[in-house]
Amino acid sequence: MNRLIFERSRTGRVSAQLAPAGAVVDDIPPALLRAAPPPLPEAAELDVVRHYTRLSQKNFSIDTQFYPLGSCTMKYNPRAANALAMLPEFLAHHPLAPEATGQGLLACLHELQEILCEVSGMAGVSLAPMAGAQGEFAGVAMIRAWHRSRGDHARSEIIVPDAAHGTNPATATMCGYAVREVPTDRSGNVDLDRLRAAVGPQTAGLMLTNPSTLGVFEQRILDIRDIVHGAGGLLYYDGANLNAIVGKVKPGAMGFDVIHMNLHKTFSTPHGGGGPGAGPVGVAERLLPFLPIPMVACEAGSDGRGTYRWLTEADRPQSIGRLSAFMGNVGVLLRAYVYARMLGRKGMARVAEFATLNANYLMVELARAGFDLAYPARRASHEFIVTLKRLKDETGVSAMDFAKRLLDKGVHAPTTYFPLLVPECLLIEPTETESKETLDAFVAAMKAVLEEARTQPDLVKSAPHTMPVRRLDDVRAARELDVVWKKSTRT
Amino acid sequence: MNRLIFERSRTGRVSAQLAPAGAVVDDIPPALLRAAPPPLPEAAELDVVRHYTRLSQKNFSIDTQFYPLGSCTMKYNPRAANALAMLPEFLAHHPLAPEATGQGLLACLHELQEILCEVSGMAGVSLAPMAGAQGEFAGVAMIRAWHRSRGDHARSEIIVPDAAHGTNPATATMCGYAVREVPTDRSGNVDLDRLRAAVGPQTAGLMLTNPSTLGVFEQRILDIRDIVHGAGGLLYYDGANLNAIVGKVKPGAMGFDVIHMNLHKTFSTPHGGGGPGAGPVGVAERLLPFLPIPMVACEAGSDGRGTYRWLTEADRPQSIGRLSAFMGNVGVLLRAYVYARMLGRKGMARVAEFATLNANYLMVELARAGFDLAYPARRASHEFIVTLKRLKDETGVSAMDFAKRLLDKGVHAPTTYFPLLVPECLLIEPTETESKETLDAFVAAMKAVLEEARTQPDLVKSAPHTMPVRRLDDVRAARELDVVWKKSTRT
Amino acid sequence: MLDAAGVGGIDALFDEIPAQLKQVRLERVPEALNEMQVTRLLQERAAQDGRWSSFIGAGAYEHYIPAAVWQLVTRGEFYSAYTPYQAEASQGTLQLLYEYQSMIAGLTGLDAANASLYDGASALAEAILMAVRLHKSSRRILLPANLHPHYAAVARALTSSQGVELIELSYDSRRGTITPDALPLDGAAALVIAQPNAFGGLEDVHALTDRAHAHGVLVIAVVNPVSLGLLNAPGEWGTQGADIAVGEGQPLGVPLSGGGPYFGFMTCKAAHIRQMPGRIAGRTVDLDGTPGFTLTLQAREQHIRRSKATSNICTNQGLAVTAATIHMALLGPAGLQRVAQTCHANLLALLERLQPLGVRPRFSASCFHEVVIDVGAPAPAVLAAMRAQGVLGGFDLGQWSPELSSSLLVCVTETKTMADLDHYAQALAAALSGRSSQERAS
Amino acid sequence: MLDAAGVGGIDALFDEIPAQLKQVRLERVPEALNEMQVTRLLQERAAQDGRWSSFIGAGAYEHYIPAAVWQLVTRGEFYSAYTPYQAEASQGTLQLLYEYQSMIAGLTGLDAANASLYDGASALAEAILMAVRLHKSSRRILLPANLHPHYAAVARALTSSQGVELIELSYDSRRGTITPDALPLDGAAALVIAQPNAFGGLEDVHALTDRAHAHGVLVIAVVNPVSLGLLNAPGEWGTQGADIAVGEGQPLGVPLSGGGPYFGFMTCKAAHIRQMPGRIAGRTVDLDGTPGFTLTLQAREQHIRRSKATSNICTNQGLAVTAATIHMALLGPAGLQRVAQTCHANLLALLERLQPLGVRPRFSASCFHEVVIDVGAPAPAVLAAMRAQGVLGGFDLGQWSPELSSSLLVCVTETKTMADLDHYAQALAAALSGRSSQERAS
Ligand SMILES: Cc1ncc(COP(=O)(O)O)c(C=O)c1O
Ligand SMILES: Cc1ncc(COP(=O)(O)O)c(C=O)c1O
Repeated sequence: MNRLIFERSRTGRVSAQLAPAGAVVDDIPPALLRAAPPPLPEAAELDVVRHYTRLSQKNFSIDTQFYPLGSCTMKYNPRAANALAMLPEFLAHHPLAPEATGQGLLACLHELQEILCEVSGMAGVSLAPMAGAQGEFAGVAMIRAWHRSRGDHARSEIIVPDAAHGTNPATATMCGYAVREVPTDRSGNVDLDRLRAAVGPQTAGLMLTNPSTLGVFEQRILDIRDIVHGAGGLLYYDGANLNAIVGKVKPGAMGFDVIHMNLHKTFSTPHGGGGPGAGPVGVAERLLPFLPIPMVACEAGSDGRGTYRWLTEADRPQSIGRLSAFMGNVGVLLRAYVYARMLGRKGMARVAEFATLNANYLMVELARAGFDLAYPARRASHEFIVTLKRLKDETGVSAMDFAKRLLDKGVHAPTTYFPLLVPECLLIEPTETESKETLDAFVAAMKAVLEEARTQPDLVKSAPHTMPVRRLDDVRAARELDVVWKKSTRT
Repeated sequence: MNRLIFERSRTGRVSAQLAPAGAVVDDIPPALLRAAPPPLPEAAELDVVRHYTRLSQKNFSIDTQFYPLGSCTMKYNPRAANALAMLPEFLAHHPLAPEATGQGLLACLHELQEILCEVSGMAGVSLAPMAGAQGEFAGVAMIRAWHRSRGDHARSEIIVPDAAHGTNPATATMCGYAVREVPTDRSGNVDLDRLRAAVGPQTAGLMLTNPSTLGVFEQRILDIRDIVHGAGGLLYYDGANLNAIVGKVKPGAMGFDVIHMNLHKTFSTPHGGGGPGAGPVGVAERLLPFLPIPMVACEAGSDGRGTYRWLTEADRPQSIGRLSAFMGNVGVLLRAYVYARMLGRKGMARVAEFATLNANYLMVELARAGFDLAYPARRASHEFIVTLKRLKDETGVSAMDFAKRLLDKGVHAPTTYFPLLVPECLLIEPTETESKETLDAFVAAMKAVLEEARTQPDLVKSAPHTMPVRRLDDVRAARELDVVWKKSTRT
Repeated sequence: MLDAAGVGGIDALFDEIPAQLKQVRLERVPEALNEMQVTRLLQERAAQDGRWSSFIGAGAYEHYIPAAVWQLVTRGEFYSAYTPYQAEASQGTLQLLYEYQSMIAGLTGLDAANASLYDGASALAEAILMAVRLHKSSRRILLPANLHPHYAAVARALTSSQGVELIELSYDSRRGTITPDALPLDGAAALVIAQPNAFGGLEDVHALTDRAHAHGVLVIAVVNPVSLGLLNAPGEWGTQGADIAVGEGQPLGVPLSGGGPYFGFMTCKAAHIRQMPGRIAGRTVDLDGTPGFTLTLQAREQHIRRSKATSNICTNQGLAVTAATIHMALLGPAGLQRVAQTCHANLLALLERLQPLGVRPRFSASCFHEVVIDVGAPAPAVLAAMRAQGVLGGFDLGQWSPELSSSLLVCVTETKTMADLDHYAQALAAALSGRSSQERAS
Repeated sequence: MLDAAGVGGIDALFDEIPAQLKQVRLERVPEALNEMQVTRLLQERAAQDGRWSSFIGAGAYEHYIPAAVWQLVTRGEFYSAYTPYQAEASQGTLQLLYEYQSMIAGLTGLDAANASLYDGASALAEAILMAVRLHKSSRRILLPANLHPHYAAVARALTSSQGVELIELSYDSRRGTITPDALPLDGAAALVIAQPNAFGGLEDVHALTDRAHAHGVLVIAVVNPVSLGLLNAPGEWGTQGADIAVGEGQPLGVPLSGGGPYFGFMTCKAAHIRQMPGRIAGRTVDLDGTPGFTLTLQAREQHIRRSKATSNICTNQGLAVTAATIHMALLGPAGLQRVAQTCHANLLALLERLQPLGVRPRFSASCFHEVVIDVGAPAPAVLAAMRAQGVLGGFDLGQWSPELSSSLLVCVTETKTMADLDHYAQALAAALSGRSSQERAS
């Protein structure tokens, strides 16, 4: 562990050049003033720069490693997108500044709305949600609002497949729904009989991602649509996997009524060590009035050019409302806009093609190298699942052990233990920005660990060995909670 | 070794988003067109970003390590200076654009000229030289021009102390002078008797840095001045160590006629892994006409405000001329300007005070830890010398070995084997931006290596052990020259 | 690769997709631009928006951000990393998060913090849901009417499906603050206190907190983190301190950027941590006993607890938190204090310049760096006239409430020089005398 | 620390300095600004200088630089490292330099490269000194009159003290190029050939090179690296190729930045490497036989050879080289080719637009991306009128030579759109018809 910035702190040390001179404050009631300065670290600029530069070097990242984290779409984040979203005028633009001073910015956002409408095949898009999960919230809240607007108060359940991402059931709960799970059949599709049995007048909707988190395309999607719509429910599309089909198939065409899109996945905005993302929602015609605000409208101006303005409560009285104080994650939206403009019409389909090609190539190569596929009879979408159940049974080496050992080989581990229904699973998503050489190197690393698991299982079980720390004790972390540094106990 | 970018190259791979479409060229004589595309690597943007990000992580740097490289002044480079020198308008400014479109930039340069005049105590400054060595060239060329302007063609020698930096004698040669070396006395000062014996009608001048590269202040500087001036020579100040005295003593007051200033040292512009720097020259009154062009002049404009313009040959017919196609390293000059403005009048002296304090503290602590000082009776300036001669004799561990082992301790090595006259020397310059904790950690590292040298000398002699490579074979590098990758021999 | 993947062509990769779905046209997506072209486009749009001397605050604040902050934040290792699920390969992000939690907990005077929520408004909504979980028997929340209306709107949107009842507390029309007496505390789960409130005014947080606690009501503090350089921390409010503190993290090193990405912070008393939503980094040890960091208490989160999670949040605002952490480390206690003091002093200096114009604060409570002024004329016209002089003169409060239609909410931070304040006063004077608009017409 | 250092106060640290020297006043140094203040100052100055549609080249060229380049270059590990003297702790910089040398050698078609010189002009001066060292018996150098005059001036300033004789070769007044016949080659050490020359024109490099070699004269090529995406490499000139190639590296990813920092590149035939000035990175192996990089042939350099060194250069232009390396890696062969083609095509497209105005190239030789046009009126007035329309219309060649006082040197790179070219043509048309200046006066 690098020392904490607090442990580098020395009383009275300041980055002298940074702060203004300060002033005496004597007009505020003393009872409201803090007695002692806030307990922040005291450090010089060099200390801070060195500390965080060195900390950063302890991270794996796309810019330094292959990062085939399934469902997370760790593809290259174009540097131009960052540079352009950080143009000084955009950075200085206040969210409540008059619209006349933000026409350039609003034009970008409006065009992004249009682009997202087009690729999703929906009738309207709101950019407001700040991540996928908030997009899900907005989507399910719109489903709820729609049922209610029709006087249908009986619908109390949201159906989710057992392969679903955790945000789906969590979102349903936040929207006041009970969650009903439907299982997956042996080929990786939703079990249609069980789905038929599950729907009814209590069904508000179904949340689905297609291709699913099992890395396969839900082949009977039109049957699913018919079943759910037939029962009076709506169809929600979790767009986390949109990159697998962008430019190839539109969720709108599959019959979905609502969709969220993770721009930090399909549109390649950076994950930033945990965020920010953006989760715009798109809807079919009938849900348009409920879209969250603000949205951007383009109106013909007096000079013939478009004038852009925010749409708020007043314009959209049926909206499910506001999800953030201002306008979602504008800077992320700008990055996505730049990315979309650089891809262009043809590039969109290339994303899906190369992502799918890379995944299928890798799947075949890994199968050839002796790995068990969860769905060997299926085409991979942009990702696929390897199950290490047999290896675990034979050697005791778990998917977790295997993942940790991959870190030692200089690649980030795939997603482990998700989806929950596949035992000892590795969900592998190479993304379209990685080259064949990188994929081949990954196959070699996977093979090497497989060999080690068979010949020196303890080496793998005690991995990683070359990281800044060895395997961390998660149980202790939760039991002896230490989430905030305290001066008294730790200096 | 990371693979070379050429080894990552794959035929036909491009960063698709980067280049324009291209065009057919049919109006240039085919004989002048290249037959095959240039042999650059073919890589995607991700490949390039990942490659150079990872390469960068293999460097020691101020932002990651303590870097006490004597004579090099590896102090913190304020990030604001970088950000402001890279403001888009400055970056886009063409050097031959009309002066009216560059008044903001020229104002900064003009003020920098003024600031450098003031801190050096000289009558005029030209910002043209692009590094210290070019500043030296300009300085000695001015000395030569001055003698010639007076019809004195007999002066054929430049005197340099044996402690001088290699650029001093090399510069004298480039200016057509023979070099005469004078020795250092036992206390680290120039040997005055030998200097008296060396000067004569053949003496064009003396090049000196004060404090010298031995880390001590040349106490009898006024005697030196009298001897050299008495013989008709001029006095050149190598400003590499100006940070030791900035705001405390002015070279002009010491009697120097010419000075160069390494802005990449005293004014904290980044070293960039080898440059760029900037080496402005300042001169006393009598050398003013000879300053290199371009310089910036400020003339009262019609509106009362100053108007800035470049001075060229036409304005300065006696100038030694042009040293670069345009205006030296403007971006570096801007960084230095920002730094100078943030330091301000009072901050200048603080640089010298803290740099000197840090050096003296470290010197005393290392002496206490058992290290031999080259000049134990002297006050350290901003740097000082430890000699490992005794250790070498006792254990066989050389200064080079010692330096390599320090790398393993996470600190960059001090300058080794310079100045040449001190055997097994380590020239240590902590700089003013490092904290006491960092200095103490360095003392601990030095002690640890000393202990290792005594108890496990082979460990030290075979160091480093934790770098990306072990000790490199310099002899082979020079004997079996491999300075350019060739496809045929290396794929 | 196609060969190796066992397909004859790219199309075969999509052969499991029903053919009738594959008719895709993307007419509304423009043709590709190369990087140079898109750069030119965006630069032109940015230039079109221009730069202004802005005095708008209202929940998002212009502060000076040291150059080092974003140069570090955009290092690839921070910028392009994922959520630190593989802890051993993410110690950089994890240690930073732990440091962030420590700083923000220290700043708010509370015991525990999460690693961020989406923004200040959604953080308040999450705090309300958390309070309801903690209280168990009541779902009634008291929201002051002088809370930022967007915060109230977000709280409504995010909590309404769960049967939470939001009760509005009116404010004193003279002071602009909430009066501690006569609050409908009985049977409430939590009282929300905004300090400063949406008018920039300072509430009597001690009395409010103590009253609430006397009725068994939890206190949720909504605070501006920069103001905490000067004002006392929620953990010090009243005798026991607030129970949960939330707020908008943007003022801590995050650019205005048209409204986001910002981040919401949340801190709480130690006892409440298991009801906190969002990610939390914790310190632990590795197999050798070496300290290290990992995400902890994940059993609260959606990827483990699914429909029973404390929230559905997954991706948070990590990179903005990275900026805030570095920003706070650079400023340090003295720096944050001096920024807060300067903001306040600059606000007073502006008010002094407005006095000769007869323009005064609308409310009598002390302010931090934002104040409501009454310009005695319709705000939109006044603001438009000031804009013609390059000044964004404040936020038109008529947008929030008709009775404030001649009121501006004006914010002054440390970024403003005395010359800027003079310019503001001149622009306002001209706007009020109608001169400026005449000049424009001529 | 003062105690530990054994002094009573700061002043004691300076007690070896003669007292009479220590009276220091720094009146002309302004008081300190904090970072926010200096940022404001520089932003205002930058804004004052503005942005222009510039068609000035003349040795420094506007090209699009991918955003990735400088985001990587300014990483602290590159930005704040020193010259890689401790090779084991500098493998990042050293490998990059080795890659740079390989790229630039490949681009120029020669065998060896150094790790940079200060700029193109000083690189030419160093090449001249190198040629003189190589030739041994002659110190006479042939410099074409259509070489950039600043290059000639720098060559003069840097080589004159060493008795180098620079002979000017006139150019053909119709073609603007050097005629291979009748060059005073006898007894010369080297012939300098600029391709393109300072008028943007293309020389008959093959004939020139072969003639020189036939007389035992070395050939020094001065080339624009971007043009080498299209033109043949110096190593391919004539039957044997040029001996040394130098040039301005700026067009390879380095911003114009008012004139610097740029970098000079130098490549040469293998046989000449030991006379090359500047640093050179080489590949070698470590104790285990693992490949690695180190500075090599240091015995040529001042820190070892001192007064006998090949040059006094020490600090070079490392960071600019870092940018160029990443830039070249991003562009790749196809990218560089396409940039060069687009530059050339854009120049032709501009010339086409100028034909209707009666404005034509002054010289008949083919051009790369720069051309001399005759505007039939005093250049300064024409340029001033164009500037009033936001266009920097080119470089006034009257500054270089009186007979070119109605000539502009106009450069068009890939950064210009067809709309930009239209705008140029309109601005020039207006300037020539005098309309624009009248408009300004009204
Ligand atoms: C399938 C799926 N759905 C939803 C989400 C939630 O998106 P976010 O993290 O942006 O909230 C994720 C992201 O991890 C996901 O993979
Ligand atoms: C004492 C001394 N003189 C001169 C120089 C040369 O300066 P530069 O490297 O900027 O050419 C140096 C730099 O290393 C130095 O330390």
